Amino acid sequence: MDFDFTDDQESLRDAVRRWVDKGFSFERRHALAKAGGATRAVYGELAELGLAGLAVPEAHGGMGFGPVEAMVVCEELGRGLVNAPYVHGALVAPALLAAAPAELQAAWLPKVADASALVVLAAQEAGARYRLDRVSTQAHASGDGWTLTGAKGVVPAGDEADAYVVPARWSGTPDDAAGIGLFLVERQAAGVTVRGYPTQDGARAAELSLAGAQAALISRDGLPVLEHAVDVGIAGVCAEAVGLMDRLTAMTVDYLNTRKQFGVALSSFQALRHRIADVKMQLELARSMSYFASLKLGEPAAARRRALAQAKYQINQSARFVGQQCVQLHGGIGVTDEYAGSHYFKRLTMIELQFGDSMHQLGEVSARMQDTAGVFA
Amino acid sequence: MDFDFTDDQESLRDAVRRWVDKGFSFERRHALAKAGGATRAVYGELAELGLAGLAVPEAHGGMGFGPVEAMVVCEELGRGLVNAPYVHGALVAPALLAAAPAELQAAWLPKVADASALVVLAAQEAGARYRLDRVSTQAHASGDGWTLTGAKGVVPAGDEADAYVVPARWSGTPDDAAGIGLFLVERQAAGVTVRGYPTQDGARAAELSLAGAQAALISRDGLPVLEHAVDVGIAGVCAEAVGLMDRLTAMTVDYLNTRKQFGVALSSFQALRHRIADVKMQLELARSMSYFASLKLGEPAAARRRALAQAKYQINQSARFVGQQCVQLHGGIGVTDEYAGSHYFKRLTMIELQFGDSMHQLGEVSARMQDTAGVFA
Amino acid sequence: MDLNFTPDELAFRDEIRAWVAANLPKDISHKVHNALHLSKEDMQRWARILGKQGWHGWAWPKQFGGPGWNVIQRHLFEEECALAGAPRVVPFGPVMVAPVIMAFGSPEQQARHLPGIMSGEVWWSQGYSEPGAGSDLASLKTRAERRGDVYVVNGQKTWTTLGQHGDWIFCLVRTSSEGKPQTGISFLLIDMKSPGITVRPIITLDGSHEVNEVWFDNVEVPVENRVGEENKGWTYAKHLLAHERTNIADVNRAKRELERLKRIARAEGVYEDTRFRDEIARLEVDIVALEMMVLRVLSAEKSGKAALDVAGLLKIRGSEIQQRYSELMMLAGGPWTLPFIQEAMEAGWQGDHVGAAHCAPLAATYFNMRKTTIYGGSNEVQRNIVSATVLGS
Amino acid sequence: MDLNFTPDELAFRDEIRAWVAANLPKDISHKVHNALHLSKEDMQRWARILGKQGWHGWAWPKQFGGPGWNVIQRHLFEEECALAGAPRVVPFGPVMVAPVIMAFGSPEQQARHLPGIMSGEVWWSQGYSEPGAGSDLASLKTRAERRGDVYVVNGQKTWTTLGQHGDWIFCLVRTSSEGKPQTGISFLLIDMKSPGITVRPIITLDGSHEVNEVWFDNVEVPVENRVGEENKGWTYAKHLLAHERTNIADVNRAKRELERLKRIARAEGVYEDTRFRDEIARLEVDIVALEMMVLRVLSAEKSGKAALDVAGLLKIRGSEIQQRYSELMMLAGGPWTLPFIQEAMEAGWQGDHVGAAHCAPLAATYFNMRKTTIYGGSNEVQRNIVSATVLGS
Repeated sequence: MDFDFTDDQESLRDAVRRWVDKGFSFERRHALAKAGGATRAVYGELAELGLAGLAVPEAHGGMGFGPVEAMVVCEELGRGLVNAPYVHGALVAPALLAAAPAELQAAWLPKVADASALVVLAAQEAGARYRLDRVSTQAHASGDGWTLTGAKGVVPAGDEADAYVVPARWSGTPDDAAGIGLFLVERQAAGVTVRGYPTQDGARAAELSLAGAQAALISRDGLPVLEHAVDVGIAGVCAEAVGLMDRLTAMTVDYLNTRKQFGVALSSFQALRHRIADVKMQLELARSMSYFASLKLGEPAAARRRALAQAKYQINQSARFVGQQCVQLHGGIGVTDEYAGSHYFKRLTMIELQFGDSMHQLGEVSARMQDTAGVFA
Repeated sequence: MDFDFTDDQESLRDAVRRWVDKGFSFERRHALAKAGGATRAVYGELAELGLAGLAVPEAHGGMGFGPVEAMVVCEELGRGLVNAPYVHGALVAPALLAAAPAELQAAWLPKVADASALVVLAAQEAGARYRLDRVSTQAHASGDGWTLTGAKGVVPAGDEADAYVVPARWSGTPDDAAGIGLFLVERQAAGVTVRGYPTQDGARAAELSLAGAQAALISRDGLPVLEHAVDVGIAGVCAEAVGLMDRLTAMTVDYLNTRKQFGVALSSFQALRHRIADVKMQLELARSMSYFASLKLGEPAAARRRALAQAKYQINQSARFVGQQCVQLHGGIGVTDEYAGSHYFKRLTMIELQFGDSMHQLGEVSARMQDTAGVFA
Repeated sequence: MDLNFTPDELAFRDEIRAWVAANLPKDISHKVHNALHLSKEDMQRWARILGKQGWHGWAWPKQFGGPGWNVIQRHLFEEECALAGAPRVVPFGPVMVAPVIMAFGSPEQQARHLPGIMSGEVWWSQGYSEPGAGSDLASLKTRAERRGDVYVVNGQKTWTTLGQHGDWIFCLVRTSSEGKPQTGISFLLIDMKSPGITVRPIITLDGSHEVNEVWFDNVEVPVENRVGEENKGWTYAKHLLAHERTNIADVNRAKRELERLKRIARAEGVYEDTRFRDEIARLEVDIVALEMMVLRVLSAEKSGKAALDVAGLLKIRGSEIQQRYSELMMLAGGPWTLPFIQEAMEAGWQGDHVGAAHCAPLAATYFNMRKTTIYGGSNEVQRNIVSATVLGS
Repeated sequence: MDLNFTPDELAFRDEIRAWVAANLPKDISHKVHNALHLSKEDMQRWARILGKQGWHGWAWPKQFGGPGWNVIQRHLFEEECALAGAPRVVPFGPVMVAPVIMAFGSPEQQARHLPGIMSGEVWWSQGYSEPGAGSDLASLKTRAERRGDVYVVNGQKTWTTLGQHGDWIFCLVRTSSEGKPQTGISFLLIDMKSPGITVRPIITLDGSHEVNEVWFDNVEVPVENRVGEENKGWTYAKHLLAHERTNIADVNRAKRELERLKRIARAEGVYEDTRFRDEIARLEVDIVALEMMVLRVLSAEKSGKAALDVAGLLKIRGSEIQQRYSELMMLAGGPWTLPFIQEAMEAGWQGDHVGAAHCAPLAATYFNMRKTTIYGGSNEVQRNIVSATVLGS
């Protein structure tokens, strides 16, 4: 039982933080968002640090690091409000591709590792909300390949990506757990239409339409792979949220200590002081559960799912409270576009809606509840 | 649209308040509770003021007053922490007996009106929680009468009562809405066993066992009558809760203004001031919904049920918050038996568990939700 | 005690309802019911329709050209407008500055300004807040120096809602630095076309342009545009704030938005989900309780028997409810609220929506609503006020 | 970073688990698992069993007769005891006064008092709080006047938990009224059989006798019973409070009680009810998060790399969780928690229960738990402390 980071992990953290400090000011982030949210170039800069290949096995040109290193990086990216598709491109994609046949891995993982390819999960369907088993997109075997027909929405960095991992159904009806395959679809393939747009958190997403698009099979039994990859994504955004909250709290503390009203610093008002104590509480609970999320990723599916749902539920609660309260504590300035804090708040809000909101996660926790409880239950 | 009380209603309020001020000090209340919680004598004193017959029609010797007068009385009894079974004996019982055949009304309502008889509802069954349609007690027609067999629990003032109104099933299985009759059972009847005990809120209740006990039929179609009478009871305890909260808040304000810590009055700490603002909020929301409850009692069943569930939900939320926070604001003294405030808190807690807790009421509200919303929806 | 309106009141409501149904343009109510962008023209069109009927100043007494309604009638009018999907009347003219002009303005000022406010022709803005003087209004720094027949105004106002459309602005300015901060403040009416005034947009976190900074650089304001006495502006400002009554609770809008929330929840498939539906049910109880509190205030005002001092509670609760329904709408939209396509929030947009069309404004509205617990006296300031009343200290 | 305990730690845990299973009397664990009344004899029986094993002072270093365990081992020991249903060790002797005696007591005091504490034979009480000095401890008034070889103590202590059983009591007393309130306080060890001491029960709202007033009327205390220097007692008291570490979160008990909540909910038919089950699920997440925070503190203590200053957070969250599970248990019992039958909370009661036997203590426990956000530094005081750390001011 040990929650210390190794020296290597601390070095990794420092590297990311230095890059943020030097190269990713709020002004740059804001300008990118204003210009439409394209961040492929930023992702390229992260790749130069080797970060795109963080989770890719060394055999495929990556660093082969584990969940703790991913957590360190994501937390720092959150702290810097970096809106590049890191969780999706560098963490979720390798987790999905790990289930692919060897030749497909060999073809794509090296490109994932050096960011010459951005591969993202395209899973969201209309009416599915946060359910991963509600898949209507159809997969048809054709010759020695597959074609996919259907529509996927709000695909992260969808019009900046080079390929998509698409859950599609080769058997069964929309809610069946069985019969869901995972496929790789290249953006340039015939039958693929992409409509991109900016997002609330300063990046981009896209609607993906598949009309008999050619696809490569990753796995016929896709749901377990998908669930694992989404849990990897959950751990990633949990860590990112901790970084966001940590920085937003620090900004709020600075504001309260500086800003005067009725002749004294805001930080001298007890009601606001107690609010900050509550913010600190939520931050530390979230940090604890972010650790929990990353450290439980390697568990068997049932225990992993339960832990990740618990973690995401806590992070969602904390993200909403910390985001809302830090805006409130800033007063008017907190609701302006030019103030960085409001963008931290918006990103925290969108994280809540990614991979399942609080009601969804609570349902997952409830469905997996056991007689015993606790970290090791 | 008018929320003023008439002069007569104000006089009624004053009469109750004067009686409390003169005759029902906390010391007396506390001594009664310590002695086992018997309050039939207190109920007799209320009857001397004419209050037992408040809701009984004038033709049967009562005052024939409506829900607003009942609300006024209950609020004052709450303010005075009066633990006599007023809501049950004077409000719920007449509402139940109103459905009885004329001769039964003529036999009992005059005695209810002058408190020579205390009649209470005995509805609670094991496993039924707050559902009124879950009735297992059996009713058998025998000759020109009925006999009942079954068990009812936590009957209010059960071992001080003279008769019980008992829901029992003459047809159907436990959860059927049809087939539930209402019956009057005298305590002295053969086959009736009563086991009394003190309650958390300083009064008494009892387990009632019926083994072929003779009973008089009030109504074969008992559920609608029972639901109405329980709504009358809900309005009563809502008003009582407002009185309790109003007084408890005032006591807490006094305490904060008097008690010093770190050299200044507690009321000078902003965090505690804001808490009192939140307490005031819950108090005024509860008061508003207590009015709502009483003023909606005359509506058709569907609208009445929806309104009373909404009201009880709000009162439950307010009662818990105000009770807990006022104890907290008192510090150590707030958790002592000798301090009146802790008994206000306990009574508020038990009101939450009477006629349905917050989860139950929320379910009722949810089940009755319409497209429109608001007071007049 | 009676929960029901009188037959006369019900007849009045029916009359208003019929008039609104006949006169509120459908394209405007469509935007309101769907939280789509309202242009200046939309707002002004509705203001003029009201003005023509003599109802843009619906709370005004007859002597100043208003309908002379009592509190119940005003409430019913507001309710009918809100439920029908009328835009909120921009309050700075008819609700805020007009009562001050009526109470403290000269006959000349009344004759000059009130008709334009009632007709909806003249757009007023509010110049209260300053950088560094948010909730602490008395510390304002914009100063007006008397030079003969004019005041020369220098300084900056901020959070000026819809000030980009303003013809006139009423301002609190410092005319003296002696005594307590509250003294030495005067109340000026300023023509926004005056040389030296610059309006700069403040873009809020939802990407909208709703508030502004207003800069004054040696702006000359005729002394005749001062309301009341010099250095007594604080008194007039308090009068104005006291006129913000039950409408700060905005309960009628909340009822309309709750209906919208139910529509969205149904369309998104969560209306029958126990967890989501419970949250709607909770909100429904909150709104009924708030409405009952509003009705209690109205009843007390009508009878004059016992005043209810719950304005702070109405502000706190009303704003919390606004935030909550906007939050629940966003949660109903879920993943489909991620896109930020500003054109999709315009009525009649011909592009392809992402998810259902109703999802387009949900996140932006949620973000925008964070302001409600900050402006108009933050909820923290309101709790200060409430507790002072409750504690008597 | 590793969530798992080392093989050595796991072996240690197994050892403790086996020992507790073999040595914890079943009648006692039955009471703990069912929240039935624990007598003085029950508590002392368990204390003596621990004492015989040398574990009643389980956090003590070897030099004073303790096992010399590290923080992880201590945590595992506490967890095994809690989950198995052992009574909480009464902390005043082994956890509170013993570390002060070890750090600041004379060799004579150590030799005289520590063995009796470790063995569980001598019951200690705490004399800190006074009427009028709850959270504001430094304002205490009980005074000790030096007369030759003795202090003469006069005054009153209050909230003395289980003081009715006490053999000895450690007290903060005022030996000087000069300087700041914190100065002039001394730390005395007082034999409770001394003439002039009166212990009066305080009955709490749940009807139980758990706390007391302790009155001192010219009580003579030998000067040799003063720990450390005169007027330096505040320093020693702070040392004591600093020793209340992660166990203030009481997360191990919370895990046990969550299991009990689930049993009760199942028996009452609400475990499968979405609304009720959701509340349990929320609490489960809260408990996991609290446990993670506790583990982080332990890890930081073990490695010494970076201290985590979250003691205030642990107290706040731990107490909120205790209140919540007791509340949910009461809600599960519902109407059947109304009876107040004190005998029904005794093990082996032969009377007829009202509803299920598990309902008998639920309301009383809920009432009793209100104390947890008040004592040990109220949660308001904890928020003061946390915010001072966060804000750096």
